[in-house]
Amino acid sequence: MIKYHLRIGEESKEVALDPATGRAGLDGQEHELSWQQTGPGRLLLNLDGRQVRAFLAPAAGGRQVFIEGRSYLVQDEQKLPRRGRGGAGEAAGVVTPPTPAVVVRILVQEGQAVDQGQGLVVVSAMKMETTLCAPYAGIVSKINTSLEAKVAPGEVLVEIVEAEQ
Amino acid sequence: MIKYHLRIGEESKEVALDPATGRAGLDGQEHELSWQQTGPGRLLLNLDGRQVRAFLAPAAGGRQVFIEGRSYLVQDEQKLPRRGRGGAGEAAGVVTPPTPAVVVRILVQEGQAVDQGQGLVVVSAMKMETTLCAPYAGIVSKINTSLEAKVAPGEVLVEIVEAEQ
Amino acid sequence: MFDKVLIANRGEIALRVLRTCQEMGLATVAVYSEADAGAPHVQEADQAVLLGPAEPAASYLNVAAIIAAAQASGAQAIHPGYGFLAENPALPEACAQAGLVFIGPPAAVIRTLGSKTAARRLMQTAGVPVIPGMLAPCMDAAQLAREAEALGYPVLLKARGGGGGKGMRVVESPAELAEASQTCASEAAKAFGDPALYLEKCLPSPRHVEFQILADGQGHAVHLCERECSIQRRHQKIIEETPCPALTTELRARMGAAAVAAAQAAGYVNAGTVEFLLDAEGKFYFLEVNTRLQVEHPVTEMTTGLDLVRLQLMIAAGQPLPFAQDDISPRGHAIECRIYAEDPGKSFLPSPGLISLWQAPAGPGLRLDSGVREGSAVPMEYDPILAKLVAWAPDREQARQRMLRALRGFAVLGVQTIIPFLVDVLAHPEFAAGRTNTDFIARHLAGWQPSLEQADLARLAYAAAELAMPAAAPVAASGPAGWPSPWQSLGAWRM
Amino acid sequence: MFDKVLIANRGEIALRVLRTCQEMGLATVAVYSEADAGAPHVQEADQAVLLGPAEPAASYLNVAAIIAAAQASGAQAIHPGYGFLAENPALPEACAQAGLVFIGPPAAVIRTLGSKTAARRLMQTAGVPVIPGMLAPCMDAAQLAREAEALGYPVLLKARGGGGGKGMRVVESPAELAEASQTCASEAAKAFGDPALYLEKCLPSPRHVEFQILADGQGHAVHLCERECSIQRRHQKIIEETPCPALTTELRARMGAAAVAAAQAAGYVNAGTVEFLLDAEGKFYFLEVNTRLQVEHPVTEMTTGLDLVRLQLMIAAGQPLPFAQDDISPRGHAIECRIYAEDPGKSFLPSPGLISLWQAPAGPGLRLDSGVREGSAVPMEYDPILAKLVAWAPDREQARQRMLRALRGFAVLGVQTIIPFLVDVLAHPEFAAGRTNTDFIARHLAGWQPSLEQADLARLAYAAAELAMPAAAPVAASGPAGWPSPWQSLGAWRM
Repeated sequence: MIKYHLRIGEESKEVALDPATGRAGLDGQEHELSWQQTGPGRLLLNLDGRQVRAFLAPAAGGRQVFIEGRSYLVQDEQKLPRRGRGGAGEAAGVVTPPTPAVVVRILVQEGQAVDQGQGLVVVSAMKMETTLCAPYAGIVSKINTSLEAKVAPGEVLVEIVEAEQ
Repeated sequence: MIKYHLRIGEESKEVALDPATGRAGLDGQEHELSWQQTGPGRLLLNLDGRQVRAFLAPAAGGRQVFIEGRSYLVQDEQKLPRRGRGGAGEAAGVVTPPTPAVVVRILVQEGQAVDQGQGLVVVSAMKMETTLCAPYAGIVSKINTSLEAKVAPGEVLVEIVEAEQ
Repeated sequence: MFDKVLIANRGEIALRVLRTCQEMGLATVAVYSEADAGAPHVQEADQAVLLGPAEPAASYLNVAAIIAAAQASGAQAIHPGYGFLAENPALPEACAQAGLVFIGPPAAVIRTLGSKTAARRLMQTAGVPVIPGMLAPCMDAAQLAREAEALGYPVLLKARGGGGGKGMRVVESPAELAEASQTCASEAAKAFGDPALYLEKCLPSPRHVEFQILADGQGHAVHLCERECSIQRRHQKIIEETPCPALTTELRARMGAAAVAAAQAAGYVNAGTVEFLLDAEGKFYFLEVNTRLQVEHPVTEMTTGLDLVRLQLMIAAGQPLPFAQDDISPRGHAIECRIYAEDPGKSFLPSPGLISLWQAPAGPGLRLDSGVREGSAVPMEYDPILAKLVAWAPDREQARQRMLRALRGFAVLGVQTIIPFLVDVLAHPEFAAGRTNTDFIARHLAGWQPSLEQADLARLAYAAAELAMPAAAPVAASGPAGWPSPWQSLGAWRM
Repeated sequence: MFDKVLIANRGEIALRVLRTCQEMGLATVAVYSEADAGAPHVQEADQAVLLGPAEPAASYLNVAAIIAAAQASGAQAIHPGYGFLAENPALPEACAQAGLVFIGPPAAVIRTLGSKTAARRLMQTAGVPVIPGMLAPCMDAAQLAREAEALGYPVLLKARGGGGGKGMRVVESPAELAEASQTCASEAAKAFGDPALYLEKCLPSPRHVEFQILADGQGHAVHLCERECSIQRRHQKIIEETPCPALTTELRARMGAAAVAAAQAAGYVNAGTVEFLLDAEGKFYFLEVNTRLQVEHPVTEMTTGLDLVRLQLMIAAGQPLPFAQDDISPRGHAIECRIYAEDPGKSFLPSPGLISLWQAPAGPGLRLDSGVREGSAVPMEYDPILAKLVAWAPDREQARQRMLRALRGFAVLGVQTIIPFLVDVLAHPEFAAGRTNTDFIARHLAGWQPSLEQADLARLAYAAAELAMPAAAPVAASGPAGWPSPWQSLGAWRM
């Protein structure tokens, strides 16, 4: 039995799978699982006699899985670095663009006091503008970007020293 | 300049190609050729400014090439064994099925005299029956197959000693 | 209504039936032979049951195995597709015994119409004109020779159990009759389990024009107009279209009425096709009734806007036809090309193998019913049909241009296909003019060899490929690179 | 008629235009930016010309480069597609100067209707009802505030140069007006080169219903019935259908007549769309005219059987409309879903990247207009539309079921798409009932998060994949295995 602790969104579940017999355990239920690779990234599963077509691709810290019109990021808890759980760009308190983008406006200056939720930088991707906001109230300590700069998720564009509450 | 002698059907032509410049020569004409692989077996050619989509797969002694609704077996004369030219299963004077098939009737016996064009063996593939005929008049010296046998191109099913003319 | 359907077929038609079932919320059960493990029609179903070895008799023709698969999977209805058991009354009879719904006509109707000679007698009685010829089969060589003499050569040797062009030969002279009879009887025995033959007069250069019919269990029958299917090689259709360029509104109405009369004379229920030959003077003759969904049904769907499989399922569930004859109004023109794995430069020899490259065309007005994809195996045991490409447009010329564009971009490698041949048929001035007859290929494209139009480009492509993708690299002989072909993954199921 | 057409666009619409050109026997010239080298729309053309760097201003918005590409390649006509320069009079003006045919309306018509306020004045004069609001733009914050107060909140802030939902915001209260104006003006300046704004009354829960119009150079104009486009996120359509479930025959006729009147008032030539808002009482209001082919034109093509691009080309070549209003008779129902590379669980954030897996659905009644394939790059510089999936069926419910089946089998990996969201819209009882309004998403699917319906299956699939395809093997992060991704082959052209 190989055991995986697999996270989707906020929920982790243990999946146990015996590679020799295809016996699988999930949520206290036993299943018969078999599979066949039908192409690159394509698996045909047979779960207790029912066929399921699954499509998989590598993704941040795990695999993106598409099944019957639903798409999930599935991550193995054992393989995740502690900070990275939940995927790139979602670490709380970091001002970083959600997708590759271009900076079109900078709304604050270094040393400026900002409220929680206040707009800091406006970025544009695929013609849509998005305002990156302050995750908490504080003082802008550093601006790491400039107008027209191409930026990517993970890059911290504005650093804020949190105000004491 | 790399030179190829490329056969399609009965006709061989020399193609010269300079990998560094893309300059190509064919039939005494000079061309500008560039190319880009756009997928497995897929090439986008640019010949003197005109784009051409070519699709290629390995095939008997060369490559199968599909361009604009036409499909050819292209063979490099230098790479062809002397006997094999023209593709497998076409060597004159050999009684061999044209495709994988099953033997459904054997029409002759060892030692029997046969005329040129006389039916020897009937094979069936994809529900269609095909009669393999004697390539020349002679005496059946050996029958190498049996009813219901699965046979493939290249297998000599009936051997004939040619009659003296 | 039943809620789970077993599809007793393979390839493109199994997938086509499956899609309508899914849209109707019906669960689907695929069946497959060992040669088809991992085939697309198996993958797309909710459940899949192995029938047996590759040989059709052990798998797709195995009635007992199919009934057992339905029972094991809980399917309440069976769709036979076309070919295999579609016109074999043994399947509906076994269904009835097992309490399963057969999606097709009653066994007795299949049996009567399946005997082509019985059907000819029935139609003659019903006042539908039949082709001059025998009304009963004959296994006696001497009698066949006398009948042929009486009809006058050339005659057409046909199998009583025939259909789909199998077990059929044109016999030009008395000398050929004996050998042709033997070959036909052998093919017929194999294809239909019935070696009996009969003769018809061979009409000079007719058109093959068939009418789609639908009949419900309440006695209503309609026709959905015609399909022109004259472009044939080996007496099998390769291009079909609707409407037929030769029909006037008046002739269409008369032939349609004859088709409905034929259906009603036979007590027909479900979808079927009444085939006619049409001569140059506009006289038409009953040929046979196909008691199943036709390969070429998509052209009718494209012009009428109806889903014939949905209607088959509704009729099988006992529902009445939701429309009357006057509600049928076809629009535009549709052409279908069958994409066969055959070598058109070698007398259409079948070309089984592995599809190493499959680049299908796309765009407005195109429909592709395909049973394969890149990496699929094409087994030698079954019909060489890979897919059907259908082009619809407001008029015939636009549909023809659309089909030509699509075919020229339809790259299939690893097996030979008839695509280069189809291009030449579509581009032929006689086809463009709508002058299509059953001897079209013999008359205009006999001894066809591939055009060398693109040969120099192919040589340049070869040279470029030697540099861009050396033989050792991406494209390997065994299939697309980087992932296992179906051959390699057979048996890869984990238990 | 011209015989070579340059298509000044990219992605699915460039391919769609190209296919009609090919079917009409016209040679095609693609243009592309550095980000699109090797993209499908480039591959399929007879010639291809590099315009410049990825930034739209340097490539697809670069009028001088496009005119130069036409001249260098010998194209005599330019089709603008939608977006980019499609509604910029600078392109037809430059075409006229260069002696090229612009496939679209005259520059003066684009200019008048492109000013949304000028269009509102024109329609009011022509007797077409317009939405209450301003008839001239305004850049003064205080005046905007007064106008908003007079109309009554909520109001809709719109760009004079607007269209496609860009530079548009609902303003609920006076406090939001200043910031919203600034953002809108910035977006408008970027998208249309014109920051001017105006205000309209925000109608409560209207439907967006638009009419396709066609007008030839001889003064004939017809409409091809409506498209219902109420399902929108960020004021941009994601699902469109025809017919609109809310229209009676009588209302359709009145709205169609108003659309034709609007076209004629503007001196319209070629294909265009007159957009209306329709309220719950069946009152309709002019919204704007889109002076181009719409993204959603395929639903009209599916029901009317017409090829709008072919008609655009014919009209541009000076030919008269080949039919009259009475000849138009739509059949059945068509639904389009736009397949955007966006993350619907994160406020529809764009999701550029590399498409590592692309498994498109197929089957009867489906049409897929796609600009990508497996291995394609989705650049961050352009609209995130990947493809448009259209389902046609005899009635709305069958089309809805067909679309649902298709979406559930439409696997796209490597980027996020809105497919899971589209499934939930299509499956929603209010959508099934035809109750679609522009606030549908806000009302029924606000704060949407992915359903966990298949989460356990996804975990089991992950576990199986760890054994069947370990991370190091076939599927690598950089794209499908075994052959270079477009990223890798950029610059791979040999000279």
